[in-house]
Amino acid sequence: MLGNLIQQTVNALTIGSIYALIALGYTMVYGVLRMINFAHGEMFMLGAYVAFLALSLLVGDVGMSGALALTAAFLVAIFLVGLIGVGIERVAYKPLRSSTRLAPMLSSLGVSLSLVTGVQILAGPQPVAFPSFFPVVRYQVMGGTITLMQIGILIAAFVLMFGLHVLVNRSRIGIIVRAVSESRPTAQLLGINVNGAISMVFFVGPLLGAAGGILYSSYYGIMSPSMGAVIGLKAFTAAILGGIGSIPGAMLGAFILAFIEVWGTALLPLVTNGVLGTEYRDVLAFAILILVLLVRPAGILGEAVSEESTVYKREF
Amino acid sequence: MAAADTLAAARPRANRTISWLVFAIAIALIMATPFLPNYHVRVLNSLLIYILLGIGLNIVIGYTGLLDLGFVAFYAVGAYSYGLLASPQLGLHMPFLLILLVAACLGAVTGILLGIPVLRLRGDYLAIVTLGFGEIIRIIINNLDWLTGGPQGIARLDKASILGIQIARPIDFFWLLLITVLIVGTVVWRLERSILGKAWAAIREDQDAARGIGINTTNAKLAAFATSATIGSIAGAIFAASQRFVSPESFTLQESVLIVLMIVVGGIGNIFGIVAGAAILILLPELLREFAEWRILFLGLLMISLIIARPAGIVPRSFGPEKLIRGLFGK
Amino acid sequence: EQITVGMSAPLSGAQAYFGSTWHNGFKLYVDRLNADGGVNGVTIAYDQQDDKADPREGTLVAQKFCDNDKVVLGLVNFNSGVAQSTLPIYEDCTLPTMTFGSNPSLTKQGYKFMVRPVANDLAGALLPAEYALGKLGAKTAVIVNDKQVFGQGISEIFAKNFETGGGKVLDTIAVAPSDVDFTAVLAQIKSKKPDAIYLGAVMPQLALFAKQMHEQGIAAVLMVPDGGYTPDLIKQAGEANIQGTLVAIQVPPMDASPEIADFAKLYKAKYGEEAGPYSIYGYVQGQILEQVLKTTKGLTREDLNAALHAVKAKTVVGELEFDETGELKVAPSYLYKVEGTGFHLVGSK
Amino acid sequence: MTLVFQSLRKVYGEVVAIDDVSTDFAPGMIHGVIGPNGAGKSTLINMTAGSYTVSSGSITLDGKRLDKLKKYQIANSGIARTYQNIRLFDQMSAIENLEVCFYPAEVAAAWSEVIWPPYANAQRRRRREKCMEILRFFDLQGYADVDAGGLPYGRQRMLEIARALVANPRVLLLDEPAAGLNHHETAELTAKLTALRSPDRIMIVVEHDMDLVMTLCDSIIVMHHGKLLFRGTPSEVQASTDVQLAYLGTANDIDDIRAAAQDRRAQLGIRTRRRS
Amino acid sequence: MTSTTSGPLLRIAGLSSGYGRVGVLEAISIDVDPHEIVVILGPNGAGKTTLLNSISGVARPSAGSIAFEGRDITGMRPEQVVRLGITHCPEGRQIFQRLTVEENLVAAHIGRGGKSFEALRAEVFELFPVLKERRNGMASRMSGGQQQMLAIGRALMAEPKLLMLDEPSLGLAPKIVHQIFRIILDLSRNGISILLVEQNVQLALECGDYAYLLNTGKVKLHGPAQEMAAHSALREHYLGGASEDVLHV
Ligand SMILES: Nc1ncnc2c1ncn2[C@@H]1O[C@H](COP(=O)(O)OP(=O)(O)OP(=O)(O)O)[C@@H](O)[C@H]1O
Ligand SMILES: Nc1ncnc2c1ncn2[C@@H]1O[C@H](COP(=O)(O)OP(=O)(O)OP(=O)(O)O)[C@@H](O)[C@H]1O
Ligand SMILES: CC(C)C[C@H](N)C(=O)O
Ligand SMILES: [Mg+2]
Ligand SMILES: [Mg+2]
Repeated sequence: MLGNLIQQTVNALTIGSIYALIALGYTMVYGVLRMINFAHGEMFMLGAYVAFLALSLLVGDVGMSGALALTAAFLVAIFLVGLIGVGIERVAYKPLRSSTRLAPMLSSLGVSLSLVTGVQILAGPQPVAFPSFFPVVRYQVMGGTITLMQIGILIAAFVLMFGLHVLVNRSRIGIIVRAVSESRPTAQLLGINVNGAISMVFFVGPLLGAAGGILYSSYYGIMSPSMGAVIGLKAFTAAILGGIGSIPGAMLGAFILAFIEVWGTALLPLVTNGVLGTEYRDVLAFAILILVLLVRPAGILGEAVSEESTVYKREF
Repeated sequence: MAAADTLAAARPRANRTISWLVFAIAIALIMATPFLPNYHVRVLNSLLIYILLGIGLNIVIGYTGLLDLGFVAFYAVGAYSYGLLASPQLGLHMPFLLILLVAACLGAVTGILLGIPVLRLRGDYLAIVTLGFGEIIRIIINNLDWLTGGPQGIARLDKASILGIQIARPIDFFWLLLITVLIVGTVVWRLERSILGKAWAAIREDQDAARGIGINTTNAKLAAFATSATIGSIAGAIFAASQRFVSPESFTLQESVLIVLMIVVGGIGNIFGIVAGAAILILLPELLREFAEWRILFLGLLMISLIIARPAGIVPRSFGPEKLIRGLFGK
Repeated sequence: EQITVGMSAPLSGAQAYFGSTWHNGFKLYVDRLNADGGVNGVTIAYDQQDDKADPREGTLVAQKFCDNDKVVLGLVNFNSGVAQSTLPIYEDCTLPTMTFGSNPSLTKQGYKFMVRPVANDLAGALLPAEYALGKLGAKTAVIVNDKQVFGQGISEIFAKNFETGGGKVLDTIAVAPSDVDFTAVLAQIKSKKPDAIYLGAVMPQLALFAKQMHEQGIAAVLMVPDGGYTPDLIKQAGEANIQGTLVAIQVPPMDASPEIADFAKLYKAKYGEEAGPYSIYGYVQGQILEQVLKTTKGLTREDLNAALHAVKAKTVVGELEFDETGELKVAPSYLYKVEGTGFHLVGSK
Repeated sequence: MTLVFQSLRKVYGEVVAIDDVSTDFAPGMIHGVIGPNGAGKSTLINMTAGSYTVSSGSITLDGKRLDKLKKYQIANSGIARTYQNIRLFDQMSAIENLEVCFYPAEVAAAWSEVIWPPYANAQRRRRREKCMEILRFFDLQGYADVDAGGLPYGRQRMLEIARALVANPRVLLLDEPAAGLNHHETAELTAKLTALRSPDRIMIVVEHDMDLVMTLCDSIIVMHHGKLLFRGTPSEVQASTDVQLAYLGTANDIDDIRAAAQDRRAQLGIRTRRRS
Repeated sequence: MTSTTSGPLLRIAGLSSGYGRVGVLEAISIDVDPHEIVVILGPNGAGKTTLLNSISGVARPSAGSIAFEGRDITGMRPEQVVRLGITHCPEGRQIFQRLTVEENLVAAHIGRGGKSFEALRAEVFELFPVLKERRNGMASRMSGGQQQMLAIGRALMAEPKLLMLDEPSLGLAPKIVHQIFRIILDLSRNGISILLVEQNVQLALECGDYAYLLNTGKVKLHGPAQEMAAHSALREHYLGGASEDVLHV
């Protein structure tokens, strides 16, 4: 039983780490542009595809091998996807900065659709086996099995998240990004390079998403053009749950969601005596989300802004 | 000053031309429909259903300014009302009109049930919760096998008939849908111009200030949700009657998003915008059917370009039914 | 003279691979027929449409075929869910179809204009149940399904067969079709210690499940339906994780007979890749059509429908004929076991 | 009929914005509220209008508790307000901004408007007529069909006051109505507000423009650090040294600045330039 | 303090400008000399803010030129303008509410003139001690006057040669208004030229050296501040409805 408990906890932490990486990208973009970026899940997908491509080139054409090739492919992929993110922002969102909030959101939907179909056309619609980025090593911890890969994912995710936290809260760049997120016109007046800051966000967000995508694909062993959709939705949910715009919130939301999913699967049939099976897991997740938002309408760590101090005009 | 005068004089004339053009095309299309092959009629029917859904959702998004990503839940409620009440599933074979009424009521009730908990939420939080609500409804339908048939859905639904007239062929549904769209469209348009519609607009612009002038925003928003849900539900019942098969696959999140997209691409807050948006997003892929995956890529790119070219939608907010009527008959 | 066959299947999206390779098999045969001058001078054109595995799209395609007088036969709908909503339309316009959806209920609704040239899920779920009970001596099983038309349908039939044969179903668990992580479900299954697990789902879930099942150290034998009959299953799950998994499908091994081997070669030559899981049935449907054209009175939809129901076609999977509901009288079905990097036949019917 | 604050407190975290304020406002008068920035003036308005909750104490109108009501209920009890930062319905025309205020009274008949066009038309005409009258009072009739968001700033301020008047409120709360207005507009505003004085209306004006406050108000309360520092007539307020110290500053201030300015000119050796 | 040329620090000649297709300013000419405090007066909607926006690159000029230290800056992007030494302290404070006081200062420090952040911060803190007290508090928690001080302090972090203040006394208590004006004088003493938009005419003219009166996008009147204060035409113009030609005092 203890083994099972440990096992489930480790599983939840692994899934949670991946959700968190993607949720962070969501939250960053949201924080700066107040935009729900539907194409963010596709950055996750691109991460896997680009890494796959890079890996086959490095191993096949350059003749690199082993850990070196894997590391190189990982870095190349997240960097490239970061650049793609910047490019997408320039083309599809920048022209819409001064229009309603719905416009960039739906433009991102178009981007998402185009990217998924584009990859489907180029690489085929069916899922493809993805190489493992970690050697298969298992550790037995008090009856639970932990793989090296899980440990790797956890470490990678935490390192990236910590880096982001420092970047946003401690560095001047972070302060500037937050300033831009609050008021673009004022930031501009103060000599802040607003486009630079936004590009920065659209570099880091997709980069994190891509890292999540590579870790994910390597954990589950497959990638597919449509893999961004579901996970993107989950990350979005996590970001909202934690309080969108808040970086610790995104992480917290991601881990909570992962734990709900894992424990929900295990406990729902037990608790309801089989009336509600695992198939109701997502119902449980959404129900908890709704309950949390009813108590804290701005998410767990989101700052509840009082009515008159922040003027909410036209939310959409 | 002089330039402004000519402009002002030119505008009604331009308006008149456009109005008559729009009117003529619509009439021509309607007159031609009985002579079109069934496939085309079916495509038009599909278009009309989406227009109906768009009109419904637009109340919440366009008029009241609340982003609802779970609209498809009401569509499902309507469709399953027909599925359950007019099929061998429960052995009930109720008449179509009665079911329509039941569906409308159920829709309103679901709308209010959704509305009550979520009305405190703002913006994106509302969006995710409505999205979650849509998913919850779909998952429940998918899992209540004993009632809804689960993923297998409900097949062999009755053919619909109204007062003894059977509604079975695509063209029958065309007329039914056309009439429904006209009635619902008119009601919604008049509703928008009523004091309630004004309150919705005020909530959209600044809900705190709206409360400050004495608007019970909870009730006004509930009214919006309920009306919108009723329309979605009616669309669902007609959809089920025409498809004669319902299954959870028809009520996915993508469907909700498609309707939002239609509204925004066409021109938010404007009934004619919905028609334009539906035409582009429903007809175009059908016309490009031969191109398989390329058509979806094309659609994605088109979406981006359209939104960038016209962020406020294809049809300007100002060109509404009023403008059309004035252009046709007025001053 | 020329007739047109309307073909409808998912050609875009996640299931496109199944749809297009199935159609390719048909096109392969028909193109060869046409090259030989057709059947009794009748050549065959085809109108291939994408239904996106979506019922709504399916009905529009169906209507399109119905409206087109040249279309006199339909080779339609890979997915039972889509077929469910298109069949009434085909029935209304008297367009005979060879339906590919495998859900048993399709033939039980009294449609007069459809046949199903492939074994339904009743057959598909029988072999594995018999094999598990008989050959493997399994006494208990856990059923997992993805709550989709196909997955749920076939796993329910398996469960019935397994229990009729004396086995005990310990639990039935549903997962979401979008799930990729089964660790929580597997932990639950592990505690029940079943002899066998039946997974009614499609790729890539089959591979993911197998992989994670192995990683969690569950020893039960895994049985999956036809969607798993693809090299991707082994590749994506990882060779070590999938050994011994049983896959049931209507398709014979590609080396079962010289004709089948021939087909596989022709396919590869034409499309530059190995035949897809259902390509051979496309080919078989071509052979059925040839026989229909040989025996039909005329080229109207009614004539072809009559001929189709009366057909006795010699095909690469054996001689096929239909009963009055449109179901195959003898439906071939096969059971494979994953060994090494390939599938080895362990049973057939 | 009076508006009464009883031991009112408002706390944000550790910040005590309003600290035990008790006072009352009589009808037929214009009450000024002044005080340094952050003294709690807007907080008072916001609590009275229900925008902020009350931490403790009570607000009553004619003995009826307001602070337990919802914001819209407070509005419907006859309290109308304007905001320190203008909050109009930007994409609605000026007249629609006023028409929508009929909602509480007429929403019950909304469906009749939908179903019976003649009724709807009559209703609309009547509403428009009433609103036009108010617009005319504020010289805004020319802007009736212009989107509120597109009006010049000064007009927006006026429109916001006009909107507050539609429901013929018993209590009118104005938060810095003259902020950003020039002298001319301020004078205009003063005249309008004087005309709005009525025997059973309580008007409360928060304002930093002393000319306006002193000419307009009958009674003034001075807030300081969340407390009520002083209450009296304009001349009493001006005479109070406490108020001068905390808020107004003294006449010396101006002299100081004048001296500092001269100092600076001398220091920098600035010559008066003349150019065409 | 480096004023190299002997000409004006800022020279605006024949500037027309506006937003999108909306024209606001028409052929405006304005000069600011080194060390000067130049006051811009005018009724609401006159175009005062638009003038500052045009200088700082937010509004796009359609004709005319803006030169700073003899260098043409017409149509430059805001961040470039700031880097040249013009800082715009916008109307309505516009501080970053969700940043702390100190972070507000960090965001505005662009390292233009070479002083370290610490040095600049110390200068600002000296000018506004209350900011030092509240340095780690959220900016949104401060009162209006304190926020105004932060806004000015923040603008100083860019080490401007020319500081443009848009209605710094808006919404401030009279006492604080006086304080702000004293600070403006101090800044000027320290060598910063100032372009001041104000509604508080009396105080502005008291402190200023030269003044321009704008109405409906045009310069209606200009002259030395002291003389403007005495000018009867000022009142007349201020109230609107004056003749078309430009008056010189
Ligand atoms: N939402 C809030 N959260 C925390 N503190 C707040 C909030 N709103 C106001 N305060 C604090 O409450 C006090 C009173 O603020 P209030 O806005 O009432 O002042 P005011 O008198 O209207 O000032 P001003 O003349 O500058 O408008 C101030 O110290 C302010 O910082
Ligand atoms: N962003 C904008 N887009 C279009 N027009 C604008 C914009 N900002 C201001 N205007 C218009 O430009 C004109 C001048 O406005 P501006 O803000 O420059 O005036 P101002 O003199 O600063 O007035 P105030 O004293 O109210 O601050 C006004 O008619 C205004 O409506
Ligand atoms: C194998 C499955 C993907 C499809 C199956 N033939 C069905 O009937 O739906
Ligand atoms: Mg205030
Ligand atoms: Mg201004």
